[in-house]
Amino acid sequence: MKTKLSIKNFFHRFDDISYSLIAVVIGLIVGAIIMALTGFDPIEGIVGLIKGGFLSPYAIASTFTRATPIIFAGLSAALAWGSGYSSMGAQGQMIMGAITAAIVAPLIKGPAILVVIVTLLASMLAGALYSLLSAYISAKFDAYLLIITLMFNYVADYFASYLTNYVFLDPYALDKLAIQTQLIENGTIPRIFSRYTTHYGFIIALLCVAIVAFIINKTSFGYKARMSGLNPNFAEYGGIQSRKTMYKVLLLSGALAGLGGALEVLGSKFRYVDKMITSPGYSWSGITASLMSNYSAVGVLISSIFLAGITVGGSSIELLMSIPSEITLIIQGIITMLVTAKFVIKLPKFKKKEGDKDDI
Amino acid sequence: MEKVLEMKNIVKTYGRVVANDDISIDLRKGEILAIVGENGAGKSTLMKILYGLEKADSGEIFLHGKPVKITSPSVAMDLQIGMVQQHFMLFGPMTVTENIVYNNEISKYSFFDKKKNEEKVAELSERYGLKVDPTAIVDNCPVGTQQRIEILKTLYQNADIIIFDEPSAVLTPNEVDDLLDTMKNLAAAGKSLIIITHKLNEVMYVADRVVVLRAGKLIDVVNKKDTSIEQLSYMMIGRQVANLEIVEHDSNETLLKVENLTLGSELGKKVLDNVNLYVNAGEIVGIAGVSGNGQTELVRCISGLERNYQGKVTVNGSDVSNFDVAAIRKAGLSHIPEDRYMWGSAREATISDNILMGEEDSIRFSKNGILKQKEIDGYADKLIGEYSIKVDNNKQKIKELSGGNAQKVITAREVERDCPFTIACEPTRGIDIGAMEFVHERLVAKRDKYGGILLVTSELSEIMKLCDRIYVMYNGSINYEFKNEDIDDHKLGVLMLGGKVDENKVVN
Amino acid sequence: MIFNFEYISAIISSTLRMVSPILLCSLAAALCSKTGVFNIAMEGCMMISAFFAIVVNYFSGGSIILSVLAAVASSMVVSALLAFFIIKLKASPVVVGMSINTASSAVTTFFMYIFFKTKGLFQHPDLVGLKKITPFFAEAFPELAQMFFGLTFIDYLSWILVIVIYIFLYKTVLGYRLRAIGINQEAAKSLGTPVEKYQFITMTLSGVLCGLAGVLLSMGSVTLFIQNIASGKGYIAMTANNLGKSHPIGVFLASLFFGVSQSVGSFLQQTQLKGQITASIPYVATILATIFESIRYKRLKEKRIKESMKLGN
Amino acid sequence: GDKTGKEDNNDNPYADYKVAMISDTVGTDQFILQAKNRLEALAAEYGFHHTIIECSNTDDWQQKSRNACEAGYDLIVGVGWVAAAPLSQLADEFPDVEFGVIDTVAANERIMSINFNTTDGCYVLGVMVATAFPDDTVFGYIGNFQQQSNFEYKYGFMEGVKSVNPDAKFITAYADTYSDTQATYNKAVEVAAALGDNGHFIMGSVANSANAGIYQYALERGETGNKIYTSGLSVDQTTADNPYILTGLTKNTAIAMETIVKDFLEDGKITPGKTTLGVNEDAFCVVGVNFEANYLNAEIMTKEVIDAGKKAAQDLKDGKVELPYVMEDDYKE
Ligand SMILES: Nc1ncnc2c1ncn2[C@@H]1O[C@H](COP(=O)(O)OP(=O)(O)OP(=O)(O)O)[C@@H](O)[C@H]1O
Ligand SMILES: Nc1ncnc2c1ncn2[C@@H]1O[C@H](COP(=O)(O)OP(=O)(O)OP(=O)(O)O)[C@@H](O)[C@H]1O
Ligand SMILES: [Mg+2]
Ligand SMILES: [Mg+2]
Repeated sequence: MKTKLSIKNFFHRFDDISYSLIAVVIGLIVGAIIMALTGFDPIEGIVGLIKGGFLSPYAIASTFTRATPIIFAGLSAALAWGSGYSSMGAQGQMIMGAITAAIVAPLIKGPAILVVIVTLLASMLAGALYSLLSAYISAKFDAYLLIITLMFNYVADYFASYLTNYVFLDPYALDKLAIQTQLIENGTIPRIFSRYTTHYGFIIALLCVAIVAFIINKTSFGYKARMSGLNPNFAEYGGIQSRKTMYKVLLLSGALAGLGGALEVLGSKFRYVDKMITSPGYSWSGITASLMSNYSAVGVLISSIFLAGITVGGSSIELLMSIPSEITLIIQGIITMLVTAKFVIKLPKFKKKEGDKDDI
Repeated sequence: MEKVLEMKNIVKTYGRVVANDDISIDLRKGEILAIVGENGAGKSTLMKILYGLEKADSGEIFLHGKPVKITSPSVAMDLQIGMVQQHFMLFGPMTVTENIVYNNEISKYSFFDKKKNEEKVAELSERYGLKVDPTAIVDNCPVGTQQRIEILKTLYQNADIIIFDEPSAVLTPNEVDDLLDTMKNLAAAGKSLIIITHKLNEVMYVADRVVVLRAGKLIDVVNKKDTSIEQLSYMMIGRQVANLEIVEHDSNETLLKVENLTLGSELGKKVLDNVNLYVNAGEIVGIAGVSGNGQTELVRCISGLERNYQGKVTVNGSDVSNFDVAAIRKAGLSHIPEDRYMWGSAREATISDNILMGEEDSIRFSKNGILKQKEIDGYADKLIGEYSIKVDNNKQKIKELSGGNAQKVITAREVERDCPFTIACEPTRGIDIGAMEFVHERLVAKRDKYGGILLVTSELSEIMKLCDRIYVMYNGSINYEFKNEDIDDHKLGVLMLGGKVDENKVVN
Repeated sequence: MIFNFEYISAIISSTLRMVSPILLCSLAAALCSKTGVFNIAMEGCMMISAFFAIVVNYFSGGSIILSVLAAVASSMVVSALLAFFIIKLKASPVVVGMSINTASSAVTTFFMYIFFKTKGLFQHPDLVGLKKITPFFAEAFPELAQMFFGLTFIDYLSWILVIVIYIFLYKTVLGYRLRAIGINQEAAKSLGTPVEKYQFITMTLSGVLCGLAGVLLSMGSVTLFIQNIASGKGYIAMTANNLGKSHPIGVFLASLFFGVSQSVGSFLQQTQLKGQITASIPYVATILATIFESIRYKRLKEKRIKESMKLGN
Repeated sequence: GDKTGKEDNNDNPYADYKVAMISDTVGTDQFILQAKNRLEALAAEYGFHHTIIECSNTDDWQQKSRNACEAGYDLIVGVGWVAAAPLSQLADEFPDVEFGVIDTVAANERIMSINFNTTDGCYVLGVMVATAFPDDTVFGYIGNFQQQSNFEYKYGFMEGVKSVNPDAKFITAYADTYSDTQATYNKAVEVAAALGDNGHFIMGSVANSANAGIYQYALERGETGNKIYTSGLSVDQTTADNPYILTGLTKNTAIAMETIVKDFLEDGKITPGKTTLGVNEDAFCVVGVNFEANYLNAEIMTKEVIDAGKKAAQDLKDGKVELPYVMEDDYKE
């Protein structure tokens, strides 16, 4: 009986993966059609997209770099959404983490490793507290978390913008560019290979994937969170303290987002630049990645790398073939739409069945 | 007699499950046809096919001798077939009238004509003697009324054939009597009725003929006159139902004590009014009452789901007033909830996960916050085996189980919990006689081990059969307390509807 | 600081102009949620319709009618696509809505580049904007008319639509059927209502509203198309729908509330407060409004419960 | 060898050079377009390979400029404020690639920076406006976001106005956007109302594109007789179609692009260093002063006004007027 079951499970999984793969293929085909219609060579375009995103050490390194903040936003969202709390707050929490890192790192004197650790902890705290604030309002006042976090994202963005423009702006900036904080000299996160941009933040991201996967699947806290997500009534009935669980989940989710924001500062930009979290849409990509993978931590990792890869590939085909890189956002949109619909395989089956039934 | 309906060679499969295997039945004018069978026998499926909610894989339906294709409920309605669903299909925040006239409204320049519609409903209610207030909000109506609304809906649509899927599951005995009489009246008025029910005494009271299904197959169609409850149940489950022996115990250890419990509601009404009760070790105590008289709220207060009450609750010797669920469970309570999907389980979670609920922090199943998955799965398999839950493995999701099997998972989890006191709400709702017997056995076994059980059920026969004592609840307060020896069916029914008992005389 | 009447009128007229697209979109969201579907794709619908309004405006030599039709039609197509995924394919409304929003921004930029060889802004002297209507009482009450300055027929239409949608939902047979679907889809289905068809049509028609909002963005105050023209208004509309509890009147008040708090923010720009702080005022105000609304509701509930404990039955 | 490039590609010494320009999306601001056009013209003239890379967010800047380095481009010119940080980083990593930035100053010593002195130009504009409206006591300013880089504009403008009319007051509004033209339109309505009868000019400083809201309102208001005037940005936006745009400020990014590219073409290397160009170098220009306007609203932009502008520019050049760098919070209006 056991073997039969595992085969069944295998096919179950295979189904999920093949849905995603087919969604990806359809997305690429539609992308190719658009390219063809607008006068670009579709085959060259798609091949270039994949090549530019995945098929060279440089491409992979760039993809990993871009994937790093997305993974954190994705894990943050997977934790929250998987526990039934539809938080859009990753963006605001990442901003809080990032600005905190940019403020704290230059203040600390000491060996770089110490600076990094203290800064990361401070940023996680900032993200966690910001998340807790929205959680508190949502729980205490019975307000829709999705809306509250969305509003808090705007507030965080303006707040960070205020700080960079008036409080922590770079006093030595030659470019009079009052939209960034001081450059961090001591306490940056080094690259893994000096030639490629991928920094140790990516390794931390992988570690966090493992930790989150473990928490969700193997701990009693994860169990409580999952059950709260699947049926909050059931969780309440079973004695899971919903509010406590919610606070814990959203604290953790905020800390992850804060960490992601901090790593973007310490590992990639070395300062906070106004809108550096908002404009690339890391948190949207992260939430998309978590929804695509049904809130599984490992799934977030794979989806994030995929989403980052087609973006990186997009910049590559723009440079090489002058195809506007927006094409990758269109492809991404189509893929994510298809992934949750999961109709790709089922559709023909449905049709067949209906045909059979006509003889009633 | 004229055959109004024939279903011929109906086959319906869900994946590998053959829900209906070549079933043929017919229905005659003015008769009441009962369909009985175990859980998952295929009763609902057959009726859903007739009402156009499901499509058969093969088979034919004839109406008045003519072949018809019923592709959707609206086609069924056009063919004058109506259905009173097992789970009420009502628009809670809307009025009775709006619910009944839906889809066939009287309108003026496509505006909803409130007055005319209400008049029409009032007239219909009058004609069939089904009392409703056309302007009332459905959410505020008692269950019995809600069912009348369901029936009126089918009548409003001019149904000639009316299907009832387990209509009595949620009603009080008196309401059931009313319903069965209504059905007889309707049949007498020329309507043809089909009723699905697990209660064979109802079958014997109301039906003309009985269809018996087992595992998707048609076993037999018999005339009511020629059969008996024993024969029917034998046909249904393929064996005799054992009779339960109940031994009496003496014990003074109080496991549950509720003192002066009062609870208000946002509708500005007291839903619990100074309730006092107790349950001793070795006792099954029943709460009888029409649903909506405070039973649900009482259980919510005791189990800690509702904490804004006044009064005192003691479980297993410790005062747990206004404690949260976890603390009360720790004090020694387990709880089979009223609604198995809303409260009792997570449909998307595995059986293992569902069985773990409430124990995730116990030393047995976790250490330093990390789950002992092997231990959990082992325990789940043990319960699956002991309760003969029909599943492939413990990683199957609850939503893939039939209603009865899902109920068994919950019952197993709560009854087998290592605690002295259990609240059991509707523990056998919608499950077949075989499974029901089994659940009863387990409850009694727990009692025999000096556990205490508070049984809250609208199933009168269940209460009568299992309980040592019975409290009757009416309008938020305890109306009467029966000791085992003086439990009386008729008296109980009257009390449940708010009647008074005066020196063993029942006054309405 | 300035406190003359003209300035106040100017602030009021700005508020009204700003509110209209939000109002139209939140009405669209309200219609959808009343029918039991969650729509967060207003942002995308607005962007697409604003874009096609300009495209057709340009290629038709400035035909307003064709531009508005193109905007409405394109928004309906997007809404229908959304509906197809959510209703027919049972995809997650949040995922599909989000996908449409991101893809719309990309689609408009991409095709702006294809059509006009620019990615940022497209403006052309041949483009014709909506006519700004001078109120009929402008001569009698010029001061009052200032408060309605610069409004187009779509702005006025948006207010009328509040009433029309209210009457439709709460007084007509069709509206009552739609609301019933939102309350209990299964029940409506069992009564033979083609639930999915109704939902599909409602959602597609809600696209008309977002389409009109899009026209306001690209042809209302100023006639041009600019990357990310919706700039978050769709999400504000989603919030307004939530705050207004999907009731047309409530949604109207919530949109107005947002507009007014934004105006308060711009008013406060005249003080020492920095621009970033004043800009965040509407969002903080929305959070506070949500909190107050909830406190009010809770108080009411508690009061009733307390009373019921004292009273008999 | 200007012409050899065209005549014989094989002998063209520039044919192997690859030059990339990187900027925000072209079209969001006119000065990006100017730089792009000049680069294209230079490429056609000298026959080197070139490309234009457009970015819509900060991450794009990092990724796409790095792509260009990896793809073997020899010179990368960043146009816009955002360019300094990412190119500074790359200049350390890619010693074989040359870098230039326009409209900002890069910290990295290897980069050639050409920056604009905006304050001086705005001063000239302020002088002209104050001269044109001698009876006005209040002047308007609409910026995009409240930040130091905008304050430079506002500061120069205010100083210019005050040099003529020391008691002048100012009304400031921020649209909080680069792109929402409805917002700028609304701001124009509000500021115009606040000016009342005491002022007739609003300086438009949101963005070349989003200023459209201000122009539109000035036009509509002009039709009702109650006039309001404004100024353009980035490119000469004066036009007979809208006589209410009196003048404007333009960044001559074309000159900057040409300077960098020509410097590079000489020997394949740029000359690192920082240059600031202003109104007197025809780099940050005032329409009507540095060059003739497309359209002159002669009724207001009289010879006297233009001359006042020219004189102000001369004063700046001669050092008669000096505008020290001031942070926003240190300035008293
Ligand atoms: N939608 C479905 N998908 C898969 N299997 C189904 C579905 N509906 C019914 N079944 C299966 O078909 C069989 C018959 O179900 P049906 O609901 O008709 O039983 P029933 O006789 O009404 O049982 P009950 O007494 O519990 O109501 C069961 O095994 C059930 O699991
Ligand atoms: N996808 C599925 N796979 C397997 N079984 C299913 C599936 N969907 C539903 N079922 C089962 O099929 C049955 C659906 O039939 P129905 O809705 O009549 O419920 P039921 O069995 O009558 O439930 P109850 O016993 O609560 O009345 C349920 O028992 C349900 O558990
Ligand atoms: Mg059934
Ligand atoms: Mg500058």
